[in-house]
Amino acid sequence: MMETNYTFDFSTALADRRIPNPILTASGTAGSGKELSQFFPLSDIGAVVTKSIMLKPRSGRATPRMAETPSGMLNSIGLQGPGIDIFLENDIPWLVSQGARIIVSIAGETVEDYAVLARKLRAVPGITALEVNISCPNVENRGQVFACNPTTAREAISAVRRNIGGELPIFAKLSPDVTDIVSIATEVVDAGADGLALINTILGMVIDTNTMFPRLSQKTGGLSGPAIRPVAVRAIYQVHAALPNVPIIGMGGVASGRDAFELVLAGASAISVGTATFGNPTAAISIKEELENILIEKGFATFHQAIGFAHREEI
Amino acid sequence: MMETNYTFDFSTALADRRIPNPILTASGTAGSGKELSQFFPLSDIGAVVTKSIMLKPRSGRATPRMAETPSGMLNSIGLQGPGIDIFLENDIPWLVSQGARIIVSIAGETVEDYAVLARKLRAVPGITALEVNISCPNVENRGQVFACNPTTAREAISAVRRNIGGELPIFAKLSPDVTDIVSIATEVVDAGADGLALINTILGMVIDTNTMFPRLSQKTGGLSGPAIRPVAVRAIYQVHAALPNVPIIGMGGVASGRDAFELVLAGASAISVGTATFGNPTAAISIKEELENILIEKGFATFHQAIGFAHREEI
Amino acid sequence: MEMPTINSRAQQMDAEVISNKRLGAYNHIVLAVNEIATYAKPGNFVAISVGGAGSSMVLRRAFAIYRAQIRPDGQGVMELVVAPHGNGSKWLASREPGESVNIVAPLGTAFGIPTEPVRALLIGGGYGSAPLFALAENLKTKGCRVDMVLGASTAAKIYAPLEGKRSVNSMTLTTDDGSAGTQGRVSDVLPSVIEQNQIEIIYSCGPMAMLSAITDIANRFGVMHQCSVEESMACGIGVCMTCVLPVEGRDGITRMVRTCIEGPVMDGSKVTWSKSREIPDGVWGK
Amino acid sequence: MEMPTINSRAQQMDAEVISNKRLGAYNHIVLAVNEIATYAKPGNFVAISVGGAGSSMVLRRAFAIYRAQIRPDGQGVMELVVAPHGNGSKWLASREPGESVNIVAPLGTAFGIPTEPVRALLIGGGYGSAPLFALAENLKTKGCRVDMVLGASTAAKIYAPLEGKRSVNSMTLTTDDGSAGTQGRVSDVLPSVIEQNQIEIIYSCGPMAMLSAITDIANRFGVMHQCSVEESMACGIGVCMTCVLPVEGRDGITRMVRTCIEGPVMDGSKVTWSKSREIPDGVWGK
Ligand SMILES: Cc1cc2nc3c(=O)[nH]c(=O)nc-3n(C[C@H](O)[C@H](O)[C@H](O)COP(=O)(O)OP(=O)(O)OC[C@H]3O[C@@H](n4cnc5c(N)ncnc54)[C@H](O)[C@@H]3O)c2cc1C
Ligand SMILES: Cc1cc2nc3c(=O)[nH]c(=O)nc-3n(C[C@H](O)[C@H](O)[C@H](O)COP(=O)(O)OP(=O)(O)OC[C@H]3O[C@@H](n4cnc5c(N)ncnc54)[C@H](O)[C@@H]3O)c2cc1C
Ligand SMILES: Cc1cc2nc3c(=O)[nH]c(=O)nc-3n(C[C@H](O)[C@H](O)[C@H](O)COP(=O)(O)O)c2cc1C
Ligand SMILES: Cc1cc2nc3c(=O)[nH]c(=O)nc-3n(C[C@H](O)[C@H](O)[C@H](O)COP(=O)(O)O)c2cc1C
Ligand code: FES
Ligand code: FES
Repeated sequence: MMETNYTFDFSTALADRRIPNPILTASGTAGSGKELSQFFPLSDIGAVVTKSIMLKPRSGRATPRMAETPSGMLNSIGLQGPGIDIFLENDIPWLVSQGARIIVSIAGETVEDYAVLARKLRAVPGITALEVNISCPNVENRGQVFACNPTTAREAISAVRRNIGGELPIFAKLSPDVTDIVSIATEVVDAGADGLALINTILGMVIDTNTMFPRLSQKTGGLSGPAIRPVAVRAIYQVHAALPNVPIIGMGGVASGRDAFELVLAGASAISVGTATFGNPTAAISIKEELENILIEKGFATFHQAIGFAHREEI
Repeated sequence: MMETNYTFDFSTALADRRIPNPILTASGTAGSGKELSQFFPLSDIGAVVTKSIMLKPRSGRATPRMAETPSGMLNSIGLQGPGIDIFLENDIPWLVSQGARIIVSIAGETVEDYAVLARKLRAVPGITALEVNISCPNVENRGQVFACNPTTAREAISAVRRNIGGELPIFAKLSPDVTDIVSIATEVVDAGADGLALINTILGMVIDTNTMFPRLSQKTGGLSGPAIRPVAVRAIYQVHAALPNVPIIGMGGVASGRDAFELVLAGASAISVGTATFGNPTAAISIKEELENILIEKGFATFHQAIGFAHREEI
Repeated sequence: MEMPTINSRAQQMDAEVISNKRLGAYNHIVLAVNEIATYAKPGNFVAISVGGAGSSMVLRRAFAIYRAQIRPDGQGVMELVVAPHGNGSKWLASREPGESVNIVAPLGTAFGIPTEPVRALLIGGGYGSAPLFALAENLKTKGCRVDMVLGASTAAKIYAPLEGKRSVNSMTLTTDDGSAGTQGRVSDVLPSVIEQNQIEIIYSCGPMAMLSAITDIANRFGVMHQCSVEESMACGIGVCMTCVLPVEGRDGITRMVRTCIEGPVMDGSKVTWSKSREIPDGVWGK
Repeated sequence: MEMPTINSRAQQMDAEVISNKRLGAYNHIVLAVNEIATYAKPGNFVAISVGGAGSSMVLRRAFAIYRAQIRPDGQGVMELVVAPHGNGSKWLASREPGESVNIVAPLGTAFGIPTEPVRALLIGGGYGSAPLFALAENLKTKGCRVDMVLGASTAAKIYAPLEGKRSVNSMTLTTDDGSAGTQGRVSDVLPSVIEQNQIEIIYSCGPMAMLSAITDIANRFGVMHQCSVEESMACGIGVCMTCVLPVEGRDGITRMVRTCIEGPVMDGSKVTWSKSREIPDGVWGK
């Protein structure tokens, strides 16, 4: 490692908000924050991204909800959660009390859901940004996922934009299960998203060869973990190439500082850590430390310089 | 394992053709066949699927052409090959001389390419079926992949159907990189495909954290190997549910008899082995043997009974 | 939801394998640990990384803590009973002494110990007996009478070490194939054992179907039933929501509750032992 | 394309590690093999599965065969020199004697041995020296004069065992940092070594940039040059097309040729040592 006598600037910007470092939890993989706080202070990472919260309490799906796969896993939680009201009453104040920066992830079943969620959140203090999970089935459109169709993706994001006011930056979280992710990204940015979160899980299935039925109760589930990292890198690279000024929260299979660095080089302004936390409760902290060391070793003076660095001209 | 005193019927049907067992090579992963024949007699497996052959000789892409990924790999070969004429002169007669059953994979850059390839193949003796790889960039349509668009997918398959005559069964090989694979499958079957081959590789990227550039010369490449098996199982399951009478050649991350069985339960009538061969030259043979043992152990009397077995009603 | 203080003693550490011995169908593994040995209570579990560097297995495996203590020489030890089942547990069962494994422990809830001496019945299925021996010792210390019923498919799958047998007043075995004890299931012998010994509380650990059957019998006899459940767990620390069961709360509402953090030890009578693969009607948020 | 008879002796087998010793920056590993030891020729390589069961690494790793022979006791042995580099080679370098690894060998082309005694220069970069010592012995048997130049970034990365030094007439070392031999690169000392020893043929093995530089010098002096190249290989047996280089065939046409099966040993003058990341103009099928 090189000796450095300057102070490395590890902070990053999520639209107009600055956070001290770029490592976040991935939505749905950090519980309410309390569980993880047994292992490290939540204020040590850039921000906690909450699990996607919906309007009403949700039981989620029946078990089995998960299956391990080669270098990954499937999950089918079905957005279990207490609903926005209890969430605002309990979870947010507790996270604020911990000094954590908070990115609230929201999910809806209808465009109106997104609008109402945004209104409920607009005046809440202590929130850094919204992540809008549009990888959910749209009950008004044959259950097709909002993020899989440019029109419904746009509608969900516009609803949030209109109702949140000019205050909170909003990040649209996209599904990789589309023919052309750049066109969806362009559409939601045009609809008012300040940034993007890439990628959500990939639709997959495991069949239990003992029972000879699909393993998960809902048959399909979302594939996450290192197995999908090449897809995440590709999606981030493509979208950053098309929309170089739009900040991206990158995620998908990041389990080490090296992996985080790969997504940053592709164009991510921040990195969410999901599945890796299941294998290692302090994954986010070690990833943060390893990433900082790599960046310093490579001679970057600021984290910002590394964002999208793989897009430079080859000489 | 149960004692069996009946003869297990391991044969399978690819449309109107019957092959003695359901294990095939995956296109592009068995060289010309000669290389693999150093390790086992090619006639021992159901059929050899040739690498996708094009009209003209192709140099393929520059190196690096591959990167290992967690439980998988990326490749970007770019369909290197000698072109259909040399292929028909050299490769086919040699495969025939080995007693191998042959499925010829073809790929084109234009709809007309597919038509010409089909005409060149229609009278060639010794071929069991065609696999039509439509996961290639369409030079007439901004390089968009044929299989990513229902219209271009249909055009390519119709061109083959019209020009091949009624003789050879044709299997359309689809890309998983689409929003709705069932609609593409339905389209190509409607256009005359007798069966489907699922799945081709998933678009991915690896960035070399030393050079800080994409590892592959063409930046993106196709992800294969066990990492993508859950995606293959899901695609096969979805398509088999929608089109239960259309035979599917299943592939994607099959490395053991258990894995092959998983794809069969999802709905595959035959299984292609690709990346696993790179790690183990005799993978196809051990997969074949393991699959047969599993099927007998589970009490199936014929391979046919197991196809799509995971779709039965739960009781 | 309350603030989970439950895993506040949990630590992540590399633990050296001190010994690993085959016992019937299981491996008895002893790990060298630090002071967490004093925090672990019967019922807690440990989550272990499997496969080593470069493994394709990304999730930890959960194992009940069979026993944990500080040895006279000051060394903390944690003992497990591992059934080599799939790739992860097979990997663990093949670790040689001197190798290390990464653990997170102690996790989850523990069996509740009554303040008064009571007549307790401990029921284990297969390796489910593992946490019951340390529990038996604790109960003995409190002056309880402890009876035990262990069941498995076959004799080799009954885990009942000699010293364990010493700490119980009676031990009844059942096997499906009759190779040890009574032929049949644990639930077959249960009514008579409960009646004979005037059981006041049941502690159980084993397959879910067994726990469900025990709950029915316990309810019938009006006996309390603490059971340690075993749902597939991705994280083991309460952050992923994969390990849930429908459980009735103090407010009478049934919720999908995480068995890793509000379990594995739960009040059997509060669990809706419904068919898997569906959310029972009436669950909060259905 | 000719029928590749090249791998006809190749076998896949589990090979026990007989010994594994650290030597400078490398590990010298001896594997117990069967009769393939008699088929392996200098230049051939072995493809090894890494990571064990449940590994996330799906591809084999290629290593030059340093030496292969049947010992007096009848045991076939194959020796490798392994640089612990990434996860796969580190895994291999940490195998203990008694463990087994799965190998496919011998693979690829071998160095061509002249029928007449000639003056040969053997050039190795880093672990690229590995296959050259067995080659030197073969050449000696044919009555050749054998000079050797080995280069590396630093002394610890020069692999030159004592018994190897005995089989050459002269040995010149270069290191980038001057910690052994001449400071500089192999190509710096080459012209004088070629002239002094009136070299007629060069054999080389090492990084691609070194091979490219040697080719230029060999061409300048009109000396034959057989080099062993090192492209990333997914399969090692000619089925995947990942390992190609632009190479001119006997018909004068340059094609993208698989270095695993039509190499790794190739005629240096026929390789287009172009910039990577592009297909040179004029390549067949461009
Ligand atoms: C609280 C708890 C305590 C346990 N205590 C013990 C014990 O003391 N001794 C023992 O041998 N086993 C115990 N188990 C079961 C043990 O966790 C599984 O046998 C093990 O996870 C199987 O992993 P595998 O890689 O061998 O199997 P695989 O089938 O390859 O595992 C694939 C995935 O499924 C999960 N899984 C598979 N089987 C089970 C199962 N029975 N329960 C939960 N998850 C499963 C794995 O964790 C993994 O994520 C316990 C499980 C839980 C939840
Ligand atoms: C014909 C041939 C002979 C070789 N002989 C030797 C030898 O004698 N001693 C030795 O130490 N090494 C040798 N190598 C290089 C050796 O194969 C690589 O160092 C090794 O594959 C790196 O694997 P890894 O998992 O440690 O690294 P990683 O970087 O994790 O590997 C990732 C992927 O890239 C490939 N790769 C990485 N580096 C190389 C490389 N330098 N060459 C080819 N593929 C690479 C790997 O095979 C793997 O598929 C040889 C390579 C070839 C092609
Ligand atoms: C158990 C689990 C639950 C998840 N829940 C959510 C969620 O509520 N909202 C959301 O936007 N993404 C959710 N995700 C997706 C992750 O946030 C992330 O996009 C994905 O897992 C890829 O990152 P990883 O490979 O680091 O896990 C969930 C993922 C997992 C594994
Ligand atoms: C090196 C390589 C080359 C391939 N070439 C082709 C090809 O020419 N035509 C084709 O249809 N598919 C090609 N494929 C895709 C495979 O046929 C298969 O669909 C895919 O790899 C998934 O299967 P696997 O995981 O078993 O490898 C190629 C895959 C690899 C890894
Ligand atoms: S296993 Fe993750 S919440 Fe219980
Ligand atoms: S490495 Fe596969 S063809 Fe050479």
